[in-house]
Amino acid sequence: MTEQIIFYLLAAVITLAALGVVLLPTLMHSALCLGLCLAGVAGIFASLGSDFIFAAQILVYVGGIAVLILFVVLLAGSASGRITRQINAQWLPALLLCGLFGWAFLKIVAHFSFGLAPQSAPEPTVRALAGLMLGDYAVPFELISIVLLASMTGAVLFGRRKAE
Amino acid sequence: MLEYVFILPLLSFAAAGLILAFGRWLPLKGASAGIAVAAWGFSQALLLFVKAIRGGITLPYEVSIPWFSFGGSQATLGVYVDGLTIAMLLVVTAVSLLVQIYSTGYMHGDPRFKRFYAYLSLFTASMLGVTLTSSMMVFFMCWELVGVCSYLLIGFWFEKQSAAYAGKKAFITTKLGDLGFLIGLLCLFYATGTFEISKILELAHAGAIPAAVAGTAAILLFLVAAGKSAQFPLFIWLPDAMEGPSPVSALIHAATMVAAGVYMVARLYAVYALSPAAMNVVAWTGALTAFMAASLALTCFDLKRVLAFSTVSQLGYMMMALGAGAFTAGMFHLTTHAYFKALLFLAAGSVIHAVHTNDMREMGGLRHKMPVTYITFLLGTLALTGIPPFAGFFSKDEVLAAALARNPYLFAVGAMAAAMTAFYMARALVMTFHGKPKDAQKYDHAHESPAVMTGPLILLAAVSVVSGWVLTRHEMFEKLVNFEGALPFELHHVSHGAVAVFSSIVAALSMTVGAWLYKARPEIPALLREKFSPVVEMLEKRYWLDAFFLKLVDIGDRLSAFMFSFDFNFLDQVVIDGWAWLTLKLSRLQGWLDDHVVDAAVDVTGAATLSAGRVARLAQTGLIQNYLLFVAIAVSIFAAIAFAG
Amino acid sequence: MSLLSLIVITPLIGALLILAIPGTRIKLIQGVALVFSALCLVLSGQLYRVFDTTTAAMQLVQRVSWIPAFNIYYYVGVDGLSVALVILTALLTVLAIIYSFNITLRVKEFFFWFLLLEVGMLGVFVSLDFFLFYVFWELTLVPMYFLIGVWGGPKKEYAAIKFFLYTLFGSLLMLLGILALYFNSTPHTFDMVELINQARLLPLTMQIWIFLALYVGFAIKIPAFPFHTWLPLAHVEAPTGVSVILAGVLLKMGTYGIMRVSFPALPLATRWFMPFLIVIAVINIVYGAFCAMAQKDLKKMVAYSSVNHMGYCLLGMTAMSAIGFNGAVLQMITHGLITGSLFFLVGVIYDRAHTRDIDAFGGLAARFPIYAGLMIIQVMASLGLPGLAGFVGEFLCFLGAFNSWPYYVGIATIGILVTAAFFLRMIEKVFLGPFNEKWAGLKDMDLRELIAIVPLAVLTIVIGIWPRFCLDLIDPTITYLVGIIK
Amino acid sequence: MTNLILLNPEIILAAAGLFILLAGAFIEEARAKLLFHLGTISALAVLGMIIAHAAFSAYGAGTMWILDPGAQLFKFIILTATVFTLLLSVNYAAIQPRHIGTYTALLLWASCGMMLLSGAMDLIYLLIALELISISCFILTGFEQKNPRSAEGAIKYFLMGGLSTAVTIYGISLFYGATGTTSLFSGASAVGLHLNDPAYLMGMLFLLVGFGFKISMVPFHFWAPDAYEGAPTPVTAYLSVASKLAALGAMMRIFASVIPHQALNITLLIAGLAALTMTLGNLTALFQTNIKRLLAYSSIAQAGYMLIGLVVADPIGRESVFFYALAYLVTNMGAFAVAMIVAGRTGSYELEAYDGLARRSLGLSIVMVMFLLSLAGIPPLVGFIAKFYVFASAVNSHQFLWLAVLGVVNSVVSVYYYMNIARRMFFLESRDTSPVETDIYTACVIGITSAATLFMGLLPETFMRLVKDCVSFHL
Amino acid sequence: MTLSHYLALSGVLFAIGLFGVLTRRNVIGILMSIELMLNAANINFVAFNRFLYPGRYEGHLTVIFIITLAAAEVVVGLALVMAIYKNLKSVYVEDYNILKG
Repeated sequence: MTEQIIFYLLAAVITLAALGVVLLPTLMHSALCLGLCLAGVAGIFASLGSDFIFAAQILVYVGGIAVLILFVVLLAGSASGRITRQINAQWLPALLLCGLFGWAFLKIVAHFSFGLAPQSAPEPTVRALAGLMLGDYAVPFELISIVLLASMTGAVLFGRRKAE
Repeated sequence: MLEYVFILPLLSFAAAGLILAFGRWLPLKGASAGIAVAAWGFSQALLLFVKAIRGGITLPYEVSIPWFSFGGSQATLGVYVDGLTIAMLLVVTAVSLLVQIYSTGYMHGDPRFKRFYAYLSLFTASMLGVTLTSSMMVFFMCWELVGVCSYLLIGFWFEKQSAAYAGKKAFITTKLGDLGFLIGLLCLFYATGTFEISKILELAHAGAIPAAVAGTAAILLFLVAAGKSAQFPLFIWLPDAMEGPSPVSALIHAATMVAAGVYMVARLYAVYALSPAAMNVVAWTGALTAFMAASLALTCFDLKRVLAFSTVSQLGYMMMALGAGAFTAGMFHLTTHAYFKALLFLAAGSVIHAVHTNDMREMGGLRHKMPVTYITFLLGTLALTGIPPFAGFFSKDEVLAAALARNPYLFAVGAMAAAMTAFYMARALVMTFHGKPKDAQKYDHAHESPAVMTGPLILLAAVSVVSGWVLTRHEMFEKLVNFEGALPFELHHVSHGAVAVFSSIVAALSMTVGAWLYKARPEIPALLREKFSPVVEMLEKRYWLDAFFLKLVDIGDRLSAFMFSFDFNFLDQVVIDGWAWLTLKLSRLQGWLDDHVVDAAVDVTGAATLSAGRVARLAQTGLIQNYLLFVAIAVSIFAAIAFAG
Repeated sequence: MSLLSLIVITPLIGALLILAIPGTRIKLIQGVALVFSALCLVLSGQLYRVFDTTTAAMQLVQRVSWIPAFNIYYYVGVDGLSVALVILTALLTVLAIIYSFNITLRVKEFFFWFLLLEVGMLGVFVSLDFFLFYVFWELTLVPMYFLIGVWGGPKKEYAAIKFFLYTLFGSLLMLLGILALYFNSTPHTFDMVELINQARLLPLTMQIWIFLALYVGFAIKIPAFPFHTWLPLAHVEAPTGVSVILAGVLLKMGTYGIMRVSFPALPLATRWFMPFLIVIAVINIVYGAFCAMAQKDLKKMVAYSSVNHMGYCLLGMTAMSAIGFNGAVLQMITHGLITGSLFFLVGVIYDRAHTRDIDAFGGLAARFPIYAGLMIIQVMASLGLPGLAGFVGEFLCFLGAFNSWPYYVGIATIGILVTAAFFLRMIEKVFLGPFNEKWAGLKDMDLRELIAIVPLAVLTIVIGIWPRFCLDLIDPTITYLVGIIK
Repeated sequence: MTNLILLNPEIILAAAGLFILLAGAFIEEARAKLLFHLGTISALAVLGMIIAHAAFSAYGAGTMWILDPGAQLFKFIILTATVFTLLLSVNYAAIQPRHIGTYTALLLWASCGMMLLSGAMDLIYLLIALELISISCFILTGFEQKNPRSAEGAIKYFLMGGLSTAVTIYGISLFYGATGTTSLFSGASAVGLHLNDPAYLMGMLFLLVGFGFKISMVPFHFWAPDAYEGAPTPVTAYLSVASKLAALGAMMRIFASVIPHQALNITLLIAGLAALTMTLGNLTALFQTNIKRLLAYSSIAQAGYMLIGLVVADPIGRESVFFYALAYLVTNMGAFAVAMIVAGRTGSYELEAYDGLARRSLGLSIVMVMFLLSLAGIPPLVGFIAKFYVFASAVNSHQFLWLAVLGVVNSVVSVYYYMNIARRMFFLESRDTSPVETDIYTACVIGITSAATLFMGLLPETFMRLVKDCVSFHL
Repeated sequence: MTLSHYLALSGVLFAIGLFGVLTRRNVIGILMSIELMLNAANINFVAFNRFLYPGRYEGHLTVIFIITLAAAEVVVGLALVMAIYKNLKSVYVEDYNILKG
């Protein structure tokens, strides 16, 4: 029961926060909503018993990405946010499309039987994950570092003040 | 002797080339070469004629070499000589020789003298080819070449617009007939499997060709004879052809080429004989032509055109004779007519040479100035009108007798034409040589022609006088030129004496009336002209045949203009450049069209493509979220597919 | 290296050599172009000498594996169908190159493209591998595009791209047809001779589709109604030498292709298509003639007359008999000679007067006797005057087709009449009548022009009088060909 | 973790990138061009390894990657393109000397990602490789920071990329849900089980979005023209050749052999997209006045032709795609090289810059015509053989004959705009008649590509044999 | 709770993200929407792993990779936003409209 309450609570938070991200006119608010939403997702992870991912989500996403976005929002002026529309003219087709997608997807979800429940209680995952990361997944793991390096290089390149 | 007959046309060809290439350095600017070859040819023809009559050679004679083969069939080059050939050969070589001699005087001083002789030689060569060939294919070739020479010679003085026009008219009109030849020949080929004249005749004699096919082929072939021999309704070109120099008219448009049609019918007489329908067509076309042309000559004031109509009329006689079944009579008339008509033309040429006009209304009284010309012209006239004992009497009465034997109506038409012939010839004679000079200046200027011109006149006059009588001695011509199953050549039969007497009286009477009218009472014809102005107008308009053919040409032009506009405006622009118009409309509708697009729109199949491209390009708005929307559409559709699939 | 390969490669060497010469050495470039094209002509003369006229088999065959993955060979050879066309190509190219010595604009590129074009044309006629055939076929496109587009008339760019797209569309469809033939043979092959043996067994529907694909490609080249609309434009805009090649050789590639492949390989479809083909042939003849009659532009008139003449060719082909085929092939060759020289002659007057308007002239025969003489000879040949080259081919076409289609042939004869009419009218307007003093300053033909045109005139007469020069080459192959179609 | 040795080339390349990045921070600006050469040398060295090591026939597999001739072929293509791109970059003015290190490193990493992609047998691995390519390419596209076009192109590229990555990842999650693994081996073996599982199909379709984006398949192509126009020209060439072909290679592996689209029953969908891709690409290209944009649309259309082979997916179809990739590599690279030269001389990428080029530099014009004709598919150039191959596969399949017919029509359309450039070069006059010089590096690229364009067209047998081998060993 | 609940949540989140991507005018807003979509995928992975494939951890691992990739992407994205902001002085995507056609 508690589990259900937590889920619906989290679901409501996530959905509302997501809608806030998408719909709120002020970018600042959107960014804050994003943080909330990501935290909600972290909650979902927790409720599913994924301890490591929960931590990563909080650290990387909420702590890193959301904050980074906030920074940029502050930098790149949220000034006009209140005056101009933040939603463009194609919202109706977009809405229809999202509706179409949602409908189709929900039909697909229905394929997975609703009665299915987890067979066992969640276990701590950190050890297992570490094993995988240093085992079969070592190569992707290393590759990620190059990806990050590349993105960092890019950030450095573009982020430089107008020195030149 | 016979073995070398094939040299005749080749020699003439060579002469043509020689004159064109080296004429400048030859005596008489090259005329000598032409004359020499023609003279040799004539001597050969004469020799052949004599030998043939004496039975010194066996006829028919045929020899050929392979020319080329096509799909199992063989085309050959060769000669086929029988009596008919020899008769024609004689006509061609004789007239050619005399005309060439005459022309040295007539064409003297012309800047294109050399070329004239080259053309004449080429013509003679082609005509000899037509006469001698053993293959219908070569026949057709030479036939066309004859036509080209005629075209070139009619338009010899091409600076005159009318001459150029007349040449073209002659060529295209005869070409119209040639289409019949082509198809007829194809018919004949598929009926007989060969182009060899001897084989065709053999098969025809054996009756191996179905009558229907033979008839079709014969009528189609007659179309071409109608073109070349100026039969109704294609005779319109011949009067205009008088734009050419007079010797040309004498040679080509009186004696030889126009007779080629008759010759062709005679050549393939066996095929014609298979089909009574074809024979009727020939006979009645001939009769109609004889009558119409004679009537046209009545109102004409151009001396040469009178003679031209007369020629058409006489050719009609020949056709009528052939159609009526009188093979020998037709060919006999061809022979005699060739001489006296050539004579008349050359004499007319002599007159024109002297007064520099064709219009008889500007002549008159010339008999004092040009006695030789006058006498010869008179003799020719008598021969033409059929006054005994001149040549025309023998041949024309033979034709009329045959017509009577065949069909009284045919005879009636022929007789009327004969009467008219006498009348208009008298008219022409009187208007030209008698009475008072109407144009004093021209009269004063006139003089008798030089000996090179009068010489041939005299010679021809002599032949015209005697040939009819001579050739009928001892059934000479009949033995040479005959056709088994045709009407017999029967002048000496008493029953037809009546026809002879009748026609002679009609001719004499008509001639006297004509002479009297125009000499003593010239106001009467003028009055008649006024009284019967609609008829006169009809005659002057040549029964509106010219207008009819011009209308045809006009229709052709319109058709071509229409087809081209279809090609250009529709097929190319609308269908292929397609949609260009539509695109343009579309582009006006859409203001965002760039200038360079219009530049690019001048394009192929593509105008449609371009407009499609423009629509496609609409998607590339530059707005990223539009792009994203497309992705989203795809994603949603994929999702839907996944669900549906 | 076999003689045929040598013939094909000679112009290529010339082209590459020209590319290496600096563009300012105009005389040298012209010399090289002339020497190599002449060498090619000499070699094809040798080809005429060694060609055995008694057999229908492929001769001087060379077969080298090229792309084994697709079983593609470099496979060349000639038979009666192609040998005369090879010689014609070599001859016309030499003459056109001589004529084109008057070109001063970008000489180097001109002769480069020109020789490249020759390679393509020769290649098409000698190829016995369908893939190779296609490669050469396309190879003619690009040089033509540039030759029209750079050295052409006022609407050259449009004409060039139109030509290119039109022909490319056809040839790509043809490619699909070729592929269909390829995949329907076992083992898969592009060998034409082999394909002819195999494809004839295909079911009718398949044959029809393949025939259609090939036909569109060939018909555009011929050009057969209604695919002819590129032709007047391309002809009018192209420079003289190129028009000559276009009319003299390129059009023949279409009819050649049909006779080489479509007919023998797809006999069922051929028979199925016959009723359409004869209609197209007749339309080509009559319609082309009428369109020509409507022209005021001399060159356009000759261009449309090509449509008419290729109609005779098609007519001969619809005969499905040795006579008609003989006629068709002969017509291809003589049309090349006659129309080629007509384009030369039109070029001569255009170079002088800078107009081709028929009505602008008058009485030229008096001042330009040589020009007028040559023009009249060729016009007469073109309208099918016996004794000149045009006649025999045309006559055989009619003769052949008459057996199967008498009524259509009857209609087609209208074309002859109209042809005579418009050509004679042209002669009357341009050469006869009073001299138009506006052109008093012009000169008669010079040596260069005479060298280019007189050989053609001579050949026109010679073939007209003695058609065995050509027919003997053609006949055995045609007899064989008809045998396998029937 | 086994067979790490198979990844040696990629590791070396990545390390070289790292080294160059570091070196770039320390090298003097005047000598910074050395870094290009360093990059070229390392790419060449790796290329040498690929050729020498595998000769396109050795194969083996790690846990997530595979080494087979097909992968080797694409690695060869990618590295060649990288070498060409680096050579083209040497004299590209808009790259500041101080950023050369970054530029080269990113290029090498992108290539590294592509090489990984071509051997990927696991979706996680594949995803990371894709991201490595994407991120490097985003940055490279926006490399001309001062140029708003460059920035705009980059951001559009990025946003499209972001969305498709998100969709792809979502697709992978569904794939994972359906199969319990991200490995394509297991996924493939499970195809039979999941055929009726919509989640599985949806996952595959969403994966298709990711690839569609990379190879600029309609309707995921919209970024391409804008990014191509904005990016530095060598990068444009790189994007249009290496990035596209690498993704195509992976797509071939997944959709034509491991989990064939026929099994998924989406053949018709892909066929339709292929048709759309070539048609739309060609139609839109008709209107372009900018050479880079034109080539962008042209490359979209070319992708459409290549997709025909993927649709057919039988051995001939797969061979045809491989061959087409080779042809496209040399031809498109050459075309971009010429475009760069011309732009370098005239300062403009507008088509007007080509007016009268033949008068200024005949050789360059002829070579350009050759590239264009090859793209259009005119014999005897390699583009023709490639198209021939593709059409052959379509004709052979009967079922997709319509694609071949459509391809034919499209080829005709494409000739119009290709020849339009030829028209400008040969038919028009330009005011400036000074010759266009070519620097040695670009000349090298043009020389190699043009020689290959001609040579591979005349004697394609070697390469046909190669692709046949690749296909017969391709997993 | 069942798997379907989690999947439905993820679907909704994905759809909302998609909607944001399509409609937010602000480029940073689009970026954030993309993050939402990635999170939707993450929920999927974890949920599938938990419900269908317990005892194995590929799903979890993938989520970690995705989080990292998302971080890398955001970094580059934001850097690009800064770059274009410097050039065009706008964060609204419809202003990025030099390139079109």
